[in-house]
Amino acid sequence: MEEIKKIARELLAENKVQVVLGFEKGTANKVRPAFFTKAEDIDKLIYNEACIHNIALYLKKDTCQHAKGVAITATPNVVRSILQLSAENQITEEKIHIIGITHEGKCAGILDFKAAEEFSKTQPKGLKPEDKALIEKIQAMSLEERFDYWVEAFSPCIKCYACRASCPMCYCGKCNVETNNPQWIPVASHKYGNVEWHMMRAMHLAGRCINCGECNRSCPVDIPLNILSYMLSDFVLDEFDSEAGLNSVFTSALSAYTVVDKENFIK
Amino acid sequence: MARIGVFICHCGENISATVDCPKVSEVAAKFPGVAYSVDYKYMCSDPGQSLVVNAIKEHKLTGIVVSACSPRMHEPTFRRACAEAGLNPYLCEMANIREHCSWVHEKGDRTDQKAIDVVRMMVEKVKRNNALMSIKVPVTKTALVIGGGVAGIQAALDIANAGHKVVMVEREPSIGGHMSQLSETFPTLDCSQCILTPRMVEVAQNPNITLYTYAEVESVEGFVGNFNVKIRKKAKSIDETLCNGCGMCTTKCPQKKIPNEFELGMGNRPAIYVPFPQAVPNVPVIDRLNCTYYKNGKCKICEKFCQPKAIRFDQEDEIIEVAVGAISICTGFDVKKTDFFPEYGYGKHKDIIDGLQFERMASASGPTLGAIRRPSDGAEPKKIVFVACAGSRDPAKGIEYCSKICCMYTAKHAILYKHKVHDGTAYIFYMDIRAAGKNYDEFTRRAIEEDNAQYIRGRVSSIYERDGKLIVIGTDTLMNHETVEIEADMVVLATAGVANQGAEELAQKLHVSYDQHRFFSEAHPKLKPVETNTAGIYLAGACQSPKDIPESVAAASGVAGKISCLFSSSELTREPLIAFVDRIAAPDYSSCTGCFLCQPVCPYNAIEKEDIKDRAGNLIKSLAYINPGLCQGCGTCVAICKSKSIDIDGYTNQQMYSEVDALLNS
Amino acid sequence: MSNPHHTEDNSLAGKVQKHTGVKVSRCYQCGKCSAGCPVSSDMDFPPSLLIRKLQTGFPKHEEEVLRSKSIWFCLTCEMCIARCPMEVDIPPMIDYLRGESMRLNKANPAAKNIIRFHKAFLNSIQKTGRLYEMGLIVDYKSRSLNMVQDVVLAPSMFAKGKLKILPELIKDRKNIKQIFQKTLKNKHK
Amino acid sequence: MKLGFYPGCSLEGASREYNESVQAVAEKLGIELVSIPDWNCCGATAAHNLDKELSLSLPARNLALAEEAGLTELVVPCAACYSRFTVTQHELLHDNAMHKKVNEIIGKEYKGTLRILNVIQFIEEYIIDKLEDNMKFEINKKVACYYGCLLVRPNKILNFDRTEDPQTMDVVMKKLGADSIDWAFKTECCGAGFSVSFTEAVGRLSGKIIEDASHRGAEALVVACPMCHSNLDMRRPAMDKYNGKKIDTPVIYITQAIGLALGIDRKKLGLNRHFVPVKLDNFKPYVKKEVVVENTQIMEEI
Amino acid sequence: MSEFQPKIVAFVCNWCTYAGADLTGTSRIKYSPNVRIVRFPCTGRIDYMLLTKAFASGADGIIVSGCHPNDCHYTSGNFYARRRWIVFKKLCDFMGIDTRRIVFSWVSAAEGSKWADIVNTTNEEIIKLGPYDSYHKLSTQDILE
Repeated sequence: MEEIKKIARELLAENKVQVVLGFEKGTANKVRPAFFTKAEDIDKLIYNEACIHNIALYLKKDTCQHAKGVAITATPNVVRSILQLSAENQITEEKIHIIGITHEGKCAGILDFKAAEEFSKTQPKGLKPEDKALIEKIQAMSLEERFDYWVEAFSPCIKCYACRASCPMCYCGKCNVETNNPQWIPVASHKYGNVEWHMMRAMHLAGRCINCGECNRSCPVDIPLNILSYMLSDFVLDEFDSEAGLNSVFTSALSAYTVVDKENFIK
Repeated sequence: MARIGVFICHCGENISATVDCPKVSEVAAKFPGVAYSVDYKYMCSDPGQSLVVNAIKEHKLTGIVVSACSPRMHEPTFRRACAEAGLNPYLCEMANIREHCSWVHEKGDRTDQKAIDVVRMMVEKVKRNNALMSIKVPVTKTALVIGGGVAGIQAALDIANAGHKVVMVEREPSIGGHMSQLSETFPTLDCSQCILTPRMVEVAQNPNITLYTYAEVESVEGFVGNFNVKIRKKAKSIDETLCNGCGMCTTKCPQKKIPNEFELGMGNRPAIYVPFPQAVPNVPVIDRLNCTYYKNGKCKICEKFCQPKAIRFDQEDEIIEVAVGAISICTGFDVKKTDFFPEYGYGKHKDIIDGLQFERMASASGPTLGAIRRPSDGAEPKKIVFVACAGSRDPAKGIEYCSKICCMYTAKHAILYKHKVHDGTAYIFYMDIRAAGKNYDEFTRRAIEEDNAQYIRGRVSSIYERDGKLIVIGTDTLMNHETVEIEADMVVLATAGVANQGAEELAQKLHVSYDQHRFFSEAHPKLKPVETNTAGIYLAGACQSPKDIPESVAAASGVAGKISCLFSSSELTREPLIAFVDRIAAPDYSSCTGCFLCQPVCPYNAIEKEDIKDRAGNLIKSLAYINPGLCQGCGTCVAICKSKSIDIDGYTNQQMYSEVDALLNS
Repeated sequence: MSNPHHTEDNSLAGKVQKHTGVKVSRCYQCGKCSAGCPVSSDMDFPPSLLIRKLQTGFPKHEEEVLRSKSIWFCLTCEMCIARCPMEVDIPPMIDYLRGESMRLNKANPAAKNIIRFHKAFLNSIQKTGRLYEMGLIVDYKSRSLNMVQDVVLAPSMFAKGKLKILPELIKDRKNIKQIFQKTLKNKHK
Repeated sequence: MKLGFYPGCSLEGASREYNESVQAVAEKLGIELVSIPDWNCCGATAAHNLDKELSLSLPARNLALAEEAGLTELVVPCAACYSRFTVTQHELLHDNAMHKKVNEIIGKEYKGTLRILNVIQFIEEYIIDKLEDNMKFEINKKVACYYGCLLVRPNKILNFDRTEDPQTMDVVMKKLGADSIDWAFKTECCGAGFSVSFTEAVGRLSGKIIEDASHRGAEALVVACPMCHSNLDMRRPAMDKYNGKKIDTPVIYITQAIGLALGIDRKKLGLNRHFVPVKLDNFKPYVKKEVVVENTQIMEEI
Repeated sequence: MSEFQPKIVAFVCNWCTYAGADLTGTSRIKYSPNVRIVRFPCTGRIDYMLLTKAFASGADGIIVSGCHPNDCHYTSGNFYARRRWIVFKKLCDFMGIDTRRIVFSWVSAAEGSKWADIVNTTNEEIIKLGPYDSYHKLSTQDILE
């Protein structure tokens, strides 16, 4: 912990970065993401098991965008998000100073992108067992049951878009759901609108999602959204040997092809 | 408010016999936004077109739907009519109720309903069409000719003589192609090299032609009028500007026993060599795989004897970039070797040769100086068997098509044989004699009547060697299908003509299509025989399908004509149906997020990066930008874009969405 | 796939195609099969000519095919199909034609011996489950009334231990009988 | 090592020397061949000529019995039986209706799980590697390998070696130290199907084969088919009549050749049963080639 | 009409399948009139959102068709499309959307009879499956429900 603080303090003091992105103590024994702009504030910087949020999201916020250098306390999920954002030309290496934190909570020092790639590959990942079980349960259902399951699962959705707001990959300035000419996705949160919205989001994240599970955590009505994109990531890995969050230069399964892609379903 | 005109064509009875046109017109008149609806017997006829023009003017139409045949048929016609009436031609859509409706369905309510639906769909689409201006692009008046065989030579000379620049690329050290290997040519029996060599020299001397031999096309980018081509000029290990072609190096080279490619392995050459005496340019190359110096680091005898000091052992491949406006593919063909016939010994018998080897043997400049000799022992064959269709018309083991040239060259071989071996007999096993062409049939009759060629109608089942003879077992189907056994001294297989090596890769570099046999595909089998599907890229000669010399030359002149037309003006007009990235007001400038996931999917590298900067020059945002000159309008980027920042004219999101919406909510 | 515009083909060629999938129209009469066929010189019509006769579909030609020696002389050595450029599978076609020829009582007299031999062979198997060579030769010779032929061979074969006097019997002969009943007998009633 | 075995009628009768040599070689090399219990005749050309369903049912019964006996690989030395078996397996696995029908006819369940090996495949997979350690002699003779029809055709179904100028037997013979010649009649039909019923044709077809082999200096013909063997061996008078001369080149089974190289007693290999006497002798003692040590090391590293 | 006549939408590329369907017409090969063709420049342009849109608007079946691999007029649009379909189909399957109702095919400009076959077999298949009520109901239900 002290090591993280030391690095952060030095970076600010030497003006290598203007912002350090991390966590501070929140109310009611909770933690919250925070921007630190002064070296003396770093005392407030914390990291513990409660700091699970994917703060890579904030790299696209104005405070970070306008800074010349940004440091970020980065758990494996955050590192993967950073790499994917870089692969999609959203951030550049010169600006980002990654203070790596392993899945065991240990400081891994400052990681350049190359080191981050290595870090990302070696850190464990994967879904919680209950999520895996749910995927298997759904796959075992009949077609009708699956359909009903999802219509039902989506029905409490109030289209608050917390899933979108919490997702580092949902950085579009103008989301598809706000495109109204034509109105691709119905605005209202009725069953149909909900299905279409979540389906579109899953397709947009296919091959890009790093499976941090933030969407699920942020959902006020507990829709198991993350398993949609997890299932697709898994599929994309199997099918095209492509995985998001491992590479800082261009990768996207859907912007690529091989001549031998499977074709057994095409007449 | 849209004012759409709907024009229902009867197409004589082609449509009206199945579809109730007046009813469709009546229903269409009630569609929202339709200001005028009419049906007429022949909409594409002069009066029909006048009807359209007048209706546009009279009813102040803002868009029209012509419900008739396929847009692939008459879209240009009705776009012109719009333009004539003062309406932007891109405010016209066609509803296909002939090919997709009246011709494929039975008369009835469901067919009428389909016609109505299709019209409604297009009405909804055309309401959202944008007025577009066609795109003008400049034309670079230089042509690239790939391949220096007879087709390439002809195309290059014709284009150059029309006053345009030509860049010719040839893979081998000399131009000339297969024709330079031939002995005499049918049906006149004039010497191949005698008629070709002057033209080869002409290519070398024409000031409009730049010749790169021992070179290959590395990559091609761009589009019609504006191609950027990278050419890899392989290292010849010779300074071409200094070499005077004295040939001393080739005579002194200690490596003498390298199988000569030009002689198809029937002769040898040194490691530094000119492929054949009449080569253009007359500059040798060093075959680095076989050269003693490159193998062992010692020798350099050629360098010692080279008076002008032209040998360059350290020469490297050179990449040359040229800008051209049009490309002619003239890469020719290849012949199948004799080794793929199991029943003819898998190529293990030396005295079974292919047609091209016979050409070299019969050529006065060939390995036997024109004498017909058995490769195994050098004896003169007294009985020779020619097997036509060896691999052609053979779906089981060879290729299914007819190689076209074999009937004629086999007749020629029989004649040449008889001219050289007076007491010999030539047998020809054949299935059909395909001799359609000027003086062609007469030529085969000459082989039979004057030169005593024994034509036997049947295929050869097997050939085996016994006591130095080749036992050929075939049938005579004109003689009760009896078995015929000939003890021959030599067998010539008229092996199939196939696509050239590397044709596939070249096609992929050029983005042109090829058929299942790897021959390049023409844009239309009848009406666009020398064009490819890619504008500005043309085909001539046997790279398209097996062709004889006159056909190859005719096609090459055709290409030259096409390219000269293209070069006749300094700019050309293109359809404006291309993709674009949206632009909105600051501070966003565009809904594009600059993720550039669209960039790799563009087959034309048309998606570029555009930096939006403030006045101080600071970068605000990087956006995708689609180069209108490069975009060909496939729209793959549109579907890949998550934020729907890219759209494509002619098939915009709004248009397609409305079409689907309209079609089904009937 | 069959062309919906065509009505059912009742010619012999049509039947061949229906029962064996062999399309005689694919043959372009190159004669390679006849050239390679080891017994074409024994045939009245070499294989390619046989196909030609099927191609014309004239009753006269079809009759010639069914009564031909050719279909019985085929050794099923498969050389024809191994070399046919158009992959016209002649052996199954000939199998079918033999069946038709027998069914219609048109088998060529010259084929008598061959058919007899086959029948004697099957007879042997039907009774014992295996081939009983001694029995076969006796049976065949009595059927063909050609007692002299091969009489020379039998004693020396016997001497070399190649002929057994008693047949070998398999246990489940009922099963074999059943198989014959469900196939051959069923059809030739 | 246990392998399924189908001898077939010929190997129990007129071609018992083939069986004897297969068994002798297998025994010598420690391979156990288990016969299909209560096997029946495959139906051969006769069934095939007269009735399609019969021609599939007879082999299918054997295959089903082999499966019942728990066998997974079946060695079928007789090329004719091998051909019938392979064709049956192919047809039934590609034609569901026929498969059902045949199962019904034979009253057994044939699944199609067996792997059928002809004698050459058997040699390639189970014998060739053991030769080096067990060979006593080199067959230092000029031989012509004769494949006939049934081993190589129809190639699409059998998918074994190339149809014209096959090589597998030649490879085995070369391994035995023989000079296997290149000749013209490797896959021509010998006419065995007419051995009894149309002997004149046999004289011509087999006559050409034996003549070409002897003309090219072959001291023996090597075969892997009992039909070809009995035909080429027993019908010599008809061939000599056709050729107008007496040719006494013997015909041996490939397993007999292997047996000779392994030093097995000639009688045990059934060589005494041939009509044309097999005079081949004076074989060169086999000396195992020293393996270069460096190579072994490299091999081990790999 | 007593018998169920499905609504089928076909999303096709301009260069191969649209031209192929033209050839079906020129060859006068008959097929079911239940299909409505929407023309795109290339299969690469076909947005998966249009597929769900089509179902929502009442389609019972969808055909998506373009050039065979390596035949794309734009060289590679169909390859990207194919990959997108692979993923989209997986998602649909997982979400219980009936992918038996989405038929993907390659129909070249020369395959007029194949086009008729594709339409007819799809039509028969969809008749067997019946109307796509579960999705239609979803899209037409009362917003306030």
